[in-house]
Amino acid sequence: MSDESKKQLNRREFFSFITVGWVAFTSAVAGLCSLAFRFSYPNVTFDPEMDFIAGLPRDYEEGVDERWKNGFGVWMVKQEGKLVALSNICTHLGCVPNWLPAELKFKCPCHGSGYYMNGINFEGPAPRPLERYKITLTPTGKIKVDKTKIYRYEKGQWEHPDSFLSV
Amino acid sequence: MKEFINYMADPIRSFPLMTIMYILMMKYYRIIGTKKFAVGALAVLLPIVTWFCLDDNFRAIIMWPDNIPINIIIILIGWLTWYSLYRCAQNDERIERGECPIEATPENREKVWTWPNLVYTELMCMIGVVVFLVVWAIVFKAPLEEPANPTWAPNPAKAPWYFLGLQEMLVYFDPWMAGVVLPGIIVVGLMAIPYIDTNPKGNGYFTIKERPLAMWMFMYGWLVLWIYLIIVGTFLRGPNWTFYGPFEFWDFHKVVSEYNVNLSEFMWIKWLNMPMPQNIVVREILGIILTVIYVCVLPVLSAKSKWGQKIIANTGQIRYYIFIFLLLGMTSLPIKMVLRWLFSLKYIIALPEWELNL
Amino acid sequence: MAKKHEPGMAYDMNKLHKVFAFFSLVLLMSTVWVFLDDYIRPWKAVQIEAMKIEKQKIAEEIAAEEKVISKEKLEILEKQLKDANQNVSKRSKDLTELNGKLQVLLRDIKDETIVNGRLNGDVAALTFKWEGALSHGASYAPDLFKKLKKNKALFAISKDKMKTLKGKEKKIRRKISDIKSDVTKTEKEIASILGKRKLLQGAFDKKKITPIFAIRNAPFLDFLDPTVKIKQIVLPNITDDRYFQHVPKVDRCITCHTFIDQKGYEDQPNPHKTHPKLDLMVGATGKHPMKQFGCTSCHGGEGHRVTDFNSPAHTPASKEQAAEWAKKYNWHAPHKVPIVQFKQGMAEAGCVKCHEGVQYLPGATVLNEGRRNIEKFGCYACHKIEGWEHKRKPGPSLEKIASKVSKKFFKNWVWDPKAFNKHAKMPSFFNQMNNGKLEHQVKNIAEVNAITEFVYAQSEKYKPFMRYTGGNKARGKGLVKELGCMSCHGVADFPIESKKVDAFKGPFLTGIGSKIKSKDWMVSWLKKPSHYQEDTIMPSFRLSDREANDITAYLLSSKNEKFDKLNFEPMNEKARDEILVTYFSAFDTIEVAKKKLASMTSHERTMELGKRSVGKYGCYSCHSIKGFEGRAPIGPELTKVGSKPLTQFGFGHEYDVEHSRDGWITAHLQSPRRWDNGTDRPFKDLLRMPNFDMSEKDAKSITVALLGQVSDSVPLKGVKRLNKHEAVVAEGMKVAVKFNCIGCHQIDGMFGDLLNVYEDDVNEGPPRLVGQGHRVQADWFHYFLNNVYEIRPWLKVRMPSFNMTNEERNKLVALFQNKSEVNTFEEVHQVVAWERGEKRAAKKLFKQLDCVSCHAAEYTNDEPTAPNLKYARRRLRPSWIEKWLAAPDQILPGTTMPSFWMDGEAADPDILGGDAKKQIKALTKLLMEEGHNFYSPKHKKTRSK
Amino acid sequence: MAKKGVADYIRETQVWKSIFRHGPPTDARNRASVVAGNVFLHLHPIKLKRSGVQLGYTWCMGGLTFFIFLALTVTGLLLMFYYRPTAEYAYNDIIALKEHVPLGIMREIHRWGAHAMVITVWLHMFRVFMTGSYKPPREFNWGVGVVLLILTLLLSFTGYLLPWDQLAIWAIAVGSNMAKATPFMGHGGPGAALAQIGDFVMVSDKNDVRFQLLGGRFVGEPALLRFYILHCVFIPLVVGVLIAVHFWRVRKDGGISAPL
Repeated sequence: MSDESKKQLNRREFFSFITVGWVAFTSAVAGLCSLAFRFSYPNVTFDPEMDFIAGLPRDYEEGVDERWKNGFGVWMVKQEGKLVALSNICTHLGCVPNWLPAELKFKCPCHGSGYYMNGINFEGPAPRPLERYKITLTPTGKIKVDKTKIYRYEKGQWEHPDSFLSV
Repeated sequence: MKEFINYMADPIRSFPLMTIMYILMMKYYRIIGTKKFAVGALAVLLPIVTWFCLDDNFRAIIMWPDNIPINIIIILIGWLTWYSLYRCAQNDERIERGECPIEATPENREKVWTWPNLVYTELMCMIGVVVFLVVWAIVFKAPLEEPANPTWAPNPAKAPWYFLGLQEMLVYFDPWMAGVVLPGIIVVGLMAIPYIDTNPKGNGYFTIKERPLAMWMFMYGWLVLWIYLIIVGTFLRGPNWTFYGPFEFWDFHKVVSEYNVNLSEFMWIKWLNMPMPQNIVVREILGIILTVIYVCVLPVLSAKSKWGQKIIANTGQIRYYIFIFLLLGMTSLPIKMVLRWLFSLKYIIALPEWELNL
Repeated sequence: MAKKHEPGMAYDMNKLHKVFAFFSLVLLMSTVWVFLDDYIRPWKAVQIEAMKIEKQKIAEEIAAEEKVISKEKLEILEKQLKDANQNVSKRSKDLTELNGKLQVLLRDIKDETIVNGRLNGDVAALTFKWEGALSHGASYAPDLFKKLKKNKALFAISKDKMKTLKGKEKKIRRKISDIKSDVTKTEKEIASILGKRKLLQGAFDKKKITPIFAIRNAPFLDFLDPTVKIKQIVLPNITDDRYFQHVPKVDRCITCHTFIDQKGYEDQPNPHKTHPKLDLMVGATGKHPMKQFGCTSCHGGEGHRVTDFNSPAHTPASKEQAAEWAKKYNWHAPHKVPIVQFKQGMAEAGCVKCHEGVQYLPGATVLNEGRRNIEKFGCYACHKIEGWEHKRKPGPSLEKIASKVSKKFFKNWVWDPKAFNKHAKMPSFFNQMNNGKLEHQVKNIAEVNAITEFVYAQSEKYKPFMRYTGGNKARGKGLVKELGCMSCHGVADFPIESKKVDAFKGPFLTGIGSKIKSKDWMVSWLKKPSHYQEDTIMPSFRLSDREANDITAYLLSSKNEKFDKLNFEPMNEKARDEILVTYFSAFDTIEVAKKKLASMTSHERTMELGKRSVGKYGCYSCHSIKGFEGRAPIGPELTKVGSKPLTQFGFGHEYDVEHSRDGWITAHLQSPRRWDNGTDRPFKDLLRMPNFDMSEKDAKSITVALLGQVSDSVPLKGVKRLNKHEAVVAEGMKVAVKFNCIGCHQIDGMFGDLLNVYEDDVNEGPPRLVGQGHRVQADWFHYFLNNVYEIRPWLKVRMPSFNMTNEERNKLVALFQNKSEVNTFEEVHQVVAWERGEKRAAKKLFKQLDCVSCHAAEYTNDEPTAPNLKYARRRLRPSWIEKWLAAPDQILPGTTMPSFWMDGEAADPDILGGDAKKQIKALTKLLMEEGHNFYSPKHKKTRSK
Repeated sequence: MAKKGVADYIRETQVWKSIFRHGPPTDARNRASVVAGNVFLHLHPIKLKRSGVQLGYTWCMGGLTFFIFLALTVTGLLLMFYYRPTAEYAYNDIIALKEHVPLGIMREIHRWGAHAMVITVWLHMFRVFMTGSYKPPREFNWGVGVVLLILTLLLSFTGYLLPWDQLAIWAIAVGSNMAKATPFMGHGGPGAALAQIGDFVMVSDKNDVRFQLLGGRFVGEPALLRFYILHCVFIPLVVGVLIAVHFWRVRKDGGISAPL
């Protein structure tokens, strides 16, 4: 073997080892960095619960039910054969409107936005209707409200089967 | 056999043993500092350690997660001490032959590029240490005991392992000595080393022959008075800070007979057969005199000796007295230990009235 | 050092690259390892297993549901749907037209909404402006008002228009839905049939392991939205003690115990099993729902830990289970863990910390048994336990003992009570495993002699007030069984019955003839126990002299001849003096001690040793002995024994005892002296806890009760707080337990041990008290407790007269009244307000139902077999009488009182229009009117005088 | 080699050139500029004696100590995401790291890293002594090293309390009881009794050095907070500064030691 070819062989060897080394090193460092990334997403949180069991459908009478308003921020509204879980956050600036049973409307104390019972805005500065939360039945027939999933009227999502319960 | 080892491990016996082994090691470092010796020692030690590890009690104590660093440090120090001796022996042989130390050969004096030589090796050391830490973390989980409870102390209540040498000293000294003065002497002494040790030789290379005093003193303090006491404090001290052999189960109810007497009590009651004087200074007069002799007279006397004169000639008076003072501070520990074991001596000066016990 | 390098280079770079490549690869591997190490957790496998189990269960349910679904009906419906759809499509033209109209209308509505909304806004804005202008007196206010009016008018028009449009929309929509009505109806029907299956199918699909599932739960990606995750319950009301602070408990047990709160998994192996007491614990509708009480509040253990099987401090119930767990889960004994779980079967210990102030908890069987045993063995007398201070001393008073038993009997009894009576409650102090040696025995004998002399010297004089005049043994035996003595005493001649009742309040009646030295004492005691001991709980059965004599004759005829023959060794004076010297020399030299001894006479020495021995063995803890009043009990306090650190339990050299709190306590109870094994202790330091010869079952139940005595403080929000009724009930129960009311009476389904003897006919046994507070008037009840009289003429078992204080009577009355949550009195109108014809109907009914055939007293001369109705007026509450008449069998199952108004049907359809309620009411009124205004016949006599 | 690869192309871009102002470090000029031109590398000299590179001579313990210090800083900062130094949360947060925080192994790395740092510092010192490297002109740097050693121990010691378990508070209780015995400054030490005028006690359990250390008479919540601040902010800052001094002096005193 000539000196030249020996040198070339060495060169090839050199490149392969250094490549393996640096690739492995880089990926290991990337791995260690992603370790830190993953570390910052906790597995368990102590946030308030985002879903709750809201009893049986027959527990609700026609109209607005405020029993979950303080604990979970949800109005249960039963109207025209549909039960919906309505968010109690005003779409204007996030205040909490009041339910005025006499006038059959939600009225926000901050800037006067008004919503019909079905959550559609009709007065004041509110730009869009109240949001609905996902509402489904558990296998045992109880209502489950999941606040992580939101349905918005203006996006046509109120037709979604999970946005209401037929009762 | 195990009982014999348990028996020998008691500091009363193992401390002198360690000291003797230390002296032998330093004296015959030329023999120890050879590869042959290392292989031989390893061949002997490995089966012994394996046999040790077969014992449940021994395994339980060495595998306790917070004790792992001490295992690591024992291994590292064993190896590095041998390695230093090996380098010293090599260099000293060369020096005897009139050659320069290995570190001073022209080849090693030659300058090399930092990139890639140093940078690359450093990188690999870092990778190595990361791997080491990660594997260590996976294999051994950090301990977590019961929640902190100020009303109930665990038994034994131990300081972190690196302070266990100090905690072990607490057996022999009052806290102000073991916890404050002696550590203070250690820190001051360490800082003072470069200023006391004016020997220009041995700068930048391994050697014992050219700086015997510095080596003998430092190595004794480091290996025997520091590391060895940590090992005792970690592995051999159990509930109630009672001694437990390496193969002994940590039985909470182990009772050890220990009754210690103050020097003043020895003097007045045993020797002079007199009642203890009311005046506390008079009561402790012997201890005070001895301490004064130890601290003040001994340095002066030693300065007059041949050995002292030689050092003074090399370094000067101030350095000498600082040196001798530090030396006395260091030797006070083994002296007190030996006195305790031989005579059950509690305190040389016992002035609990002033919180001053020595 | 001869290696040649490139100038300026220390290493061969090729080699370095290789080393670097190697190091980097190792680093990469360890990085992967870290991820996997973090990712692989045992609970994930458990959850996936749970998914499979649930999936299978749903599959079964789907199969079951499928069977229910009627295929034929479905087919018919589907056909109907098809037809309906065809019908609709036939009218598709109409539909299209209608839809077109609807679209136009919707456009108009939208248009009008805009107009309407703007006008609405304008009106609101103008109103605001105008009001402002008006109040500030601005000149342009009238203009604004005009404008406002105009807008308002427009707005009204717009609203009106809107209404019209909406009305139209509704009409069209109705038309459309009319056309589709058949379709929608059939679809709904089909959906209602298939609905459940559909839901189940959806649930089933969710349990499938799909690629999406794999990605969601993949390492590193599982932060997005994992389905396999730790589940936890946060309990703000129940805390973990962190010593510096209490922090809300967090239980994550449900991460693995997936179905613990769901029915239907009872047969699954752990951890997938349903909780065995779902209605009481865990279940959402029970008293302790999981979300509110978590798991470790009762079970103990580290609920927040889920790393592996060991971390929550699971504790095996037996050695076998420990071995099994070690094999299966690599289990090892928890170490350095704050709270270890209670073993299976010991979880009831967890009740104690929240349920304070009550001795018996409904539902906690083992705990109740343990507490009953604590009472039975009198543990509380020597060991202080908070909440037990009110209990009386478990042993009889020795203040007048000299008149009751002989010295010889006393000594032999103290030496070995079980030799006299194997049921003796008195435990054995002597001849035990740690003092069986001869040298100890000699000293023990001296002590027993000295105790006897001391106690007898302290004993007061007592003279029986009655003389025994001879009696009939057989009659006496009958009386002992009939009267109800066995609710407190076991009787040797009735072994089966004694065992059934398992009474412990009084001594077991055997060999009494060898025990009681005077017949006169016996007969006096039976006649009036409080004459001998004022505070005794032994009640008076209002025995006639003949009865008392008969029972005395019977009881004293029972002798223990073997015991009679025993002779007790006399005092060994040397041993006595030796013991005294050790006492005296505790703080003195032996010489001084001996001098002190020499200065005493022999009698003084005996008395001194007697007194010291009574103190040493703690006799005074259980028995009243003169001179020991107010001394602290001898044993260590047990109030917080469940939290005592394990290191503080002395296991001595007993290596076969399990190294746990409960292991120690159980072993200790069964053999309290065992810890002295293998030690060489001086006589005075030998363990003194006596041997109760406890069975393992008894010991274990007591262990459970004691384990519950923990120092954990549960926040007020978390503990069971007794409401005002419950608090009074708890207080009253103390009295009921003290006098052993519960030995005879079953109270609302609990207790009533004596009833076990009357299994064949419960009506012969002591009355069961169901809703007693509602049944009787409080004033009558109070009177009755003080002046017991016969109510039920057919009963042989006799309600005795208790030696109660007025306060105790009040507490008992209040107990029942609060248990039934009724008012103190129920008004009985002096003159019953009759409605028209009611009284006549009542009388007719009374006659027709032939009440007097049983309730004969004061009506006929027949022997009555039911309570006297004349006294019902003061005794019973009218509302209860009505309830009772309506359904006596429901209140007291098996009662002899017939149900005349079964299921609300009238007793006689012709009376009062056949209205059951009216009939009952009328009869009640009659009883009220005809009744005496006295509590009892005796009351009548005293009052009429 | 006329063909240009992608790598060559990248090397010619302005971006690349703006970052790396030198060519591949294969010749003397570039080897020098790579070290001198990099902020992280420039604490090294451009060339050093061969003995300074040899692991057999340096044991690399100083470098490892520094690297572990960096690793501890990173893991420590990450741990602060989940750890709250209060009596209420501290213990539970450590449990959280153990039980459910993703990659809670960070705590193990931090804890073992702390032990490893103590070990490497000691061994570094051991090596420096064995090679006599503290001798002139490096006397001062040895002194800085001793201070760093003490600070390392203090860092580890203060961190020991943070898990707030029995191991932690009793280790700190034992350790801080020594402060109680400081002559004249601790209430249990000799001379403390002298600092008293009438009933005005200047050194007692509520005003001595131990009290200052713990912020109370016992190891309690104030001590936890204090140790946390010391552990996370104060000592690391001082250590950082002293490390800079230490490195600077290594360079200024003639680089890694070698025979004169």
